[in-house]
Amino acid sequence: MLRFTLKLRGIIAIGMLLLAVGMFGAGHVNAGDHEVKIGVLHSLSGTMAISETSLKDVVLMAVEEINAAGGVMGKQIEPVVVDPASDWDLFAEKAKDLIIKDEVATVFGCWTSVSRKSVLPVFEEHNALLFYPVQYEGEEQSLNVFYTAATPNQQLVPAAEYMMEEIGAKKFYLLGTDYVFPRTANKVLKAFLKTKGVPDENIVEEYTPFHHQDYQTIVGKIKKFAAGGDACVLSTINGDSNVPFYKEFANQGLTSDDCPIMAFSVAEDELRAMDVPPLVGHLATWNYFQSIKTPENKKFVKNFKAFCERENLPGGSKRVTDDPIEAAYFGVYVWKAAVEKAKSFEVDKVRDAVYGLEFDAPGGKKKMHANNQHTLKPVYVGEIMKNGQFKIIYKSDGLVSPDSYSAYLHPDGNFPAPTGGPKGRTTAGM
Amino acid sequence: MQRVTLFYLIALLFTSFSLSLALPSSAQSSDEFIRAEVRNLADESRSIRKAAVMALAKTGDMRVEAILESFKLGELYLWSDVVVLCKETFEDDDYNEFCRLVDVLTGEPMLDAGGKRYEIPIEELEEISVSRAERKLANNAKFLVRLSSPDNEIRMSGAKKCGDPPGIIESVPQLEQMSAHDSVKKIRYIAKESLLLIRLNQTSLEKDAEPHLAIVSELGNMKSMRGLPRLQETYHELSAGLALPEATEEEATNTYKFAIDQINGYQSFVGGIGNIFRGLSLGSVLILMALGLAITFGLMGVINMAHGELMMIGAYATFEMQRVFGHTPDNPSDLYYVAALPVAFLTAAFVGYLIEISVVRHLYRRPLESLLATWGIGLILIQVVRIRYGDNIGVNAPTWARGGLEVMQDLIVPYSRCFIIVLCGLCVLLIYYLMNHTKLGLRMRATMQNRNMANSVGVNTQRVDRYTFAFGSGIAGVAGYAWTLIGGVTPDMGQTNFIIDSFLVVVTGGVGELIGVICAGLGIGVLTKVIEPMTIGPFVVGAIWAKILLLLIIVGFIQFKPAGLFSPKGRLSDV
Amino acid sequence: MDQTQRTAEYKEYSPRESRLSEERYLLFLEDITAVFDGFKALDVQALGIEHNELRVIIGPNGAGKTTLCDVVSGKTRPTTGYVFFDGADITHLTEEEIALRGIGRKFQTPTVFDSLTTFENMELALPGQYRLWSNLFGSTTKVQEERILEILERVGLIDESHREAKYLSHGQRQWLAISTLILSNPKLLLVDEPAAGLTDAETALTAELLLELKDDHTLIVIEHDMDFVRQLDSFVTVLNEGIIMAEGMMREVQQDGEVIEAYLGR
Amino acid sequence: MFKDGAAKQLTDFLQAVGVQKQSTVTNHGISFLVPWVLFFIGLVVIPVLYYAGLITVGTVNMLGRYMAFAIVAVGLDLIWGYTGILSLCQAFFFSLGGYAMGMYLAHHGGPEGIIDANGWKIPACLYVVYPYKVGEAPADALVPWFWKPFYTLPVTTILGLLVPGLAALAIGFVGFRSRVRGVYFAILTQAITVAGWLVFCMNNMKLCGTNGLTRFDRIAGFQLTNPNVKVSLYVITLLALAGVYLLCQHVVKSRVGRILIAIRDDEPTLRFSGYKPYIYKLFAFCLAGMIAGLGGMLYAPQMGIFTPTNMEASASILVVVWVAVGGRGALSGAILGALTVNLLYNFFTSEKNLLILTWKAEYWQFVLGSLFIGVVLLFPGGLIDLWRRLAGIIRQRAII
Repeated sequence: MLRFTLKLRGIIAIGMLLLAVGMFGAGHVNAGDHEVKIGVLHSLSGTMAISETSLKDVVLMAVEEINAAGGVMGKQIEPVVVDPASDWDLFAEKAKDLIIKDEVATVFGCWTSVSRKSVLPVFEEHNALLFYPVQYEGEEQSLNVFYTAATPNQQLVPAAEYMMEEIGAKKFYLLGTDYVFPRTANKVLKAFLKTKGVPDENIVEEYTPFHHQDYQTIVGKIKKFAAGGDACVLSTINGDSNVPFYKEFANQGLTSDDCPIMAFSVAEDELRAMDVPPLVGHLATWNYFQSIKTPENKKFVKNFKAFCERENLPGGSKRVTDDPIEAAYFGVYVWKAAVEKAKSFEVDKVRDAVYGLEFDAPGGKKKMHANNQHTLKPVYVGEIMKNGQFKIIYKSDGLVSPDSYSAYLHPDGNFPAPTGGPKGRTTAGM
Repeated sequence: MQRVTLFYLIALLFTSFSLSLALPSSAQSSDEFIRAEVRNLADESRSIRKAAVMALAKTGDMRVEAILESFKLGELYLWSDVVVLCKETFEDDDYNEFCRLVDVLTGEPMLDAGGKRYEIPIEELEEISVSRAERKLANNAKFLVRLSSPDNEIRMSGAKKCGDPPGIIESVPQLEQMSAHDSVKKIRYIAKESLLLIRLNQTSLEKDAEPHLAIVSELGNMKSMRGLPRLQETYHELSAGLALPEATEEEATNTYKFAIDQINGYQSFVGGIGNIFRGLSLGSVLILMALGLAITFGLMGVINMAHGELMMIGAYATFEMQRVFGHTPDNPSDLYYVAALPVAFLTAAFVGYLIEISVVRHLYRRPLESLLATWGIGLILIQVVRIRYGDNIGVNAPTWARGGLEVMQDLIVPYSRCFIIVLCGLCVLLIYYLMNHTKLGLRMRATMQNRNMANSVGVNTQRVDRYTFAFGSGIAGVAGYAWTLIGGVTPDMGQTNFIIDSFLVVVTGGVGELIGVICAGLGIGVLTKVIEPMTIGPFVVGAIWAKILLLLIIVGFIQFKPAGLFSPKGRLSDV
Repeated sequence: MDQTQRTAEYKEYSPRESRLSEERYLLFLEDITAVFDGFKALDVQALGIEHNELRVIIGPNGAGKTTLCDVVSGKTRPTTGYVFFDGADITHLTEEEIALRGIGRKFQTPTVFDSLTTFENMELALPGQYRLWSNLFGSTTKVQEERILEILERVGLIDESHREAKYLSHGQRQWLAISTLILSNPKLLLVDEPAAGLTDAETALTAELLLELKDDHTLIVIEHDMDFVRQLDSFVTVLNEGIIMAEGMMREVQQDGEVIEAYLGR
Repeated sequence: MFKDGAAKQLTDFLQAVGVQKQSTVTNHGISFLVPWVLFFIGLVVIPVLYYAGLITVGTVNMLGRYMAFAIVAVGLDLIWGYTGILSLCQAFFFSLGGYAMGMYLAHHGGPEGIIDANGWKIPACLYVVYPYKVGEAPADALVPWFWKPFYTLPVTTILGLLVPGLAALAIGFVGFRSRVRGVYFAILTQAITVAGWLVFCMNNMKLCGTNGLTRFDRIAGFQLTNPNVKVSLYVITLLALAGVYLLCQHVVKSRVGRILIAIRDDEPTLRFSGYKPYIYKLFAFCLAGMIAGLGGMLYAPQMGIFTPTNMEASASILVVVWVAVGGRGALSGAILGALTVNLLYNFFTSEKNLLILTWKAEYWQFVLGSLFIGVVLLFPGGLIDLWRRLAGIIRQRAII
């Protein structure tokens, strides 16, 4: 292998060069009249792949379903999949590529707040549309984004309410990974708890770095905190830190009886990566659970499993659905419905059509807000069961209306005006 | 909230009533009695339902706990006037949902005359709706039942929950009995603690100061951690000024203060020991991570950026064994974890061997370039694993690694952590033995110190290199195997969690020195865990600052000892 | 014998006792010991090198010759004792400070900068341009260049002046190392085994060069090769196991029974 | 072994075809041409292509960002390629520069925000994660003192160079004085990078946490979304790159360059010749740090966001990778490497149809991984070395 002659190496080098040049030359083929392109902007590698890959899968499934049913306004959808590799800068770059080079009609993507913040200027500059499928911290309102998942008042506040009234919790340990969602979430939670008369000394706030793996000290603290009873943990721990946290929690002899954990970032998909038995009895709040017993949902779950198996995706038929997966899935249908309502792929027309749109999602009927960018959704509290599913133990009465700016952080009701949109933009890209 | 308390009071009334009714039958706790009471759970009258809950609780029959739990979770249904249990449903192709009925008491499937399971459309079942107050009551009743469990764990949790505020007063007689006669010391302690806590609630400081303060001192003597928040609460009220006679107030303040100090003193003592243990545990994890690297990098001078990926392979090998052995939470087969140790070692060693013969062997004289190539290898390994397994896989700990041992009051040492400490010790011994007492070790050392010389005295250095690299990789695999007990498994775990830490440990310890790795690993571990819980004024250090401070300490340390804790004696890897 | 007498004389002139030594000795070592892991590599009570002297230090392997050089040039810190150079205590100075005071050194294995050409190696040795700023903007003057070429001519490296040093032969590297040393024009030259690996003719040329340097430099030459030492015909210090065993002219020392035993007894 | 063998093969081959010794010199000549050819393409061809409508402004912008990376790579090449000091904190310096510029841009960006008690506008990105306490009115929050110097562009530019320079001075001073070398220095710098990253990630440090600096709007009064501004930024970056290249070229060609190489080859010997190596190391390190800071400053306005991910430990390793792929010890190699690796990264992270097979976006790690391995094993001199050889072969063919 090492005894390459110079000539051979030269040939290899020239070959590589030609290949590279050839590939760069191979441009993007423009969509024909019978096709419409959409962008799929989810990390398929890097640290966020653990969560985002499933969203890409479900978007592709929705596309396949729609195409099989005749497409959107007679056009077949052609998804353009890119991998921003959990690299926030690359997110913006890929968004630009999708909008400018591929001329996609809309984009489905992003998970972390920072990735959304990274692409936001791009979407606003080119007046393109993003469907964002993950619960987030709010405090944002861009006319170029539709948020199909929960705002703080659709997840955090009901959960805290549940803990106080049903579980009888009086002491709250707010534990999170140090980034913007947990920080804002805890701010909202604290404001809420204070209005409910929880004294300061009964609220502890603590953060860990990303990928933190050693929760010995923190669990020790929680144990002390919870010793007198009536305590609970409100956890916004993200991603791979959950596994060591729950393991340590159980190993130090704490159970959901002693101190239940209410998680905001643990869904069925994350539970696949966990050693479930010690988690049984802990809680999570979402707007959707796989265990929702409606025929539509059962069909959705079954289809998703079948899709994963057919496409030879890792996990195959053992895959599960969860809240972001549902939100990503119905996002595609919302877009389709809006296009059909507007009878146009044009962003401004589609946007107007989305407002107030009612639609059937796997988890039941939902509705887009009439004048902000969010979705009206039901709230569920689930208890973790041994099989990695959630048993729904609380359901809100009807749909909860979304606040894009939390009323607890803006008691004066002074919200900034929405950003982006068609107005005052000289370079409308589409 | 107020309404809940009201319900609770009503429930109490009924309890005392049903207590007298239930007592004679509870001795036999006949199935008929339980079945009758279970039927009452579905009664239309709220009061009868509540009475039934408490009656069931008093039976002390262990099967009742599951019934109450099902009742609480709404898994009980009424079907042709029989209360049945339906835990799971299934559906046919048209999404019609069916329920497989289970007998409430036995948990056996219910069979019809033909011996076939009842599979009833869900519409035919009448759900027994449970109000919030009833759920709470059932929950409390559940803990009462637990008090009679033969299982120590369950009995203990019951004893504990009975004492949690506001306390389950019905449990007092049983707790008294337990605190005196239970066979397990820990349970006697907890029962007594719960008892005291309940009594503390019942006796008010204003009216019965003397017995109240006696309880307080007793809690102090017991160093009760659960009592501490309650004591502190009252103490704060005291210092804020309670309407008490002066003499009582002074005595109360003193008693409270003494008890609180007693508990706090003990807690900080235990906390100190706990921190040391946590430090040792973190240190042993770090050592395990770094051991493989100490060989491939420390001895061989290869800047092995794929080290973390070799650990990841060890972890995935463990997962694969779990799959092969069919280990699931419902069907735990602990054997898989035993088998996974050699498999993890061999898999990682084999991958290491392949890396050596394909890439690394060309790079022994170009250590910095090995950084680049092994980084590339790491990327490829990550993606291969991701495509094959995906990101979300869970390794379930074997049953013996769950939970922990309470070595002292309020100090639990998790079994998994102990296992890792032991495993780490064994690995160190193995390496020490291999390096210093075997022919292979001699050859390894000779090759690493002077390749040409070793070659000329007949050592096949190429083969030695391969084995050494494979061995180092295998140790990395073992580290990944151990990691599955305490952490998560993802394809890029190496890059995000391990690689920087392991290099820090090896470099701080001194390249090429086993003892250095051990000292550095333990030092970093203990230091982190001592710094993390510290408070400076109002500022709590916490996990993030602990990490930052530790990095700065290491930076300062490298200043002070530029070649690490134990600087290499030879001319090793001066890259 | 001679040794005790010389030592007594040193004592009298110890720099800490008398300012006279400044005039007489360029370098003076006093009570120097160097201990490595409990092993005493060097134990010199007193050793003085006079101005414009060529001192040869000989001794069997492990006698501490190189350690002596290391101590003088600052590579090794002595465990105890003092080093005086040119009237000042240099014991605790760093290598570069010592070098700046005028002690140049050639190592046992010739150290040259592999990726630089012969000429560039020489350029770096030019004295008096150690400041960053002057190196950033200054360039080699005509005079300096001529001086470099002259020396290269003398040692026969002129044809190799634009070759990278890594392509030079062992002998050529030795020469280059000596050339850089000569060019840097230090007050004291520490020359560690200049003749190692050289042919007889080259050895002779080396001896000639060193003797020539003696006119306006002070030199300490460490050598193994007895023929070479004889060619230098200078005052010799014999080290054995870190201790000065004998001192005197080569012919005298050769007669010393102890020295013969130390060399041949092994 | 391999490298020398290859060199020998090369000489043998060249001699066999009758090329004389001087050929090495001419080969050098070609490698010196590379940057100027690239510079010409960058300065003339790319803008022409853009104004002719053949490439989009997005492409120009992308190239501009990669040029900013190339600037960092040149800096690293100076300290690693020439001086032999592996620094794993270039990304940290890059981010310091980027944060400086980002703060300036954030001051002047975003939607109209809250005005604080002192009349300063709180930047939108800071406001979102501002750690004001619950119950506190948002307007009670103040713009932190360390944000204030970054209000004007000239001060920002100076600080953007100065801060990383001073950071490098501090790190270098402690590191080089105590003679921390080789891999120890690499680990030391990496530890500092990780510590810095953790600090910048903390949401309560008023540095905008993991979300980073966002909502950029205009620079020196010009709208960042304006295509002409984008092209101008690109040209400025290109000129900065050329300037940095010339500066480093001067350093490398001066006697300092020789001293740096001497440090790489044999630091102790240099010390015995009377030089104080740590001064030179410090100089090179600070220069590299400031160059990285410059790269960061140029990167931020073209990217539109600046987050702490830019200073993750792996980001520093990536810079090393660029230099190694391009060719260590050749300034033009560093540029080539940075551009190539980033273009490949960009290209392969999109799904596309290549002739018959479908390229999946997530396969990019295979390409990059193999590239790194391939470069090390087959072309240890990096791409620039490969180019030289290719040029040599082509010329010999011409001669024959």
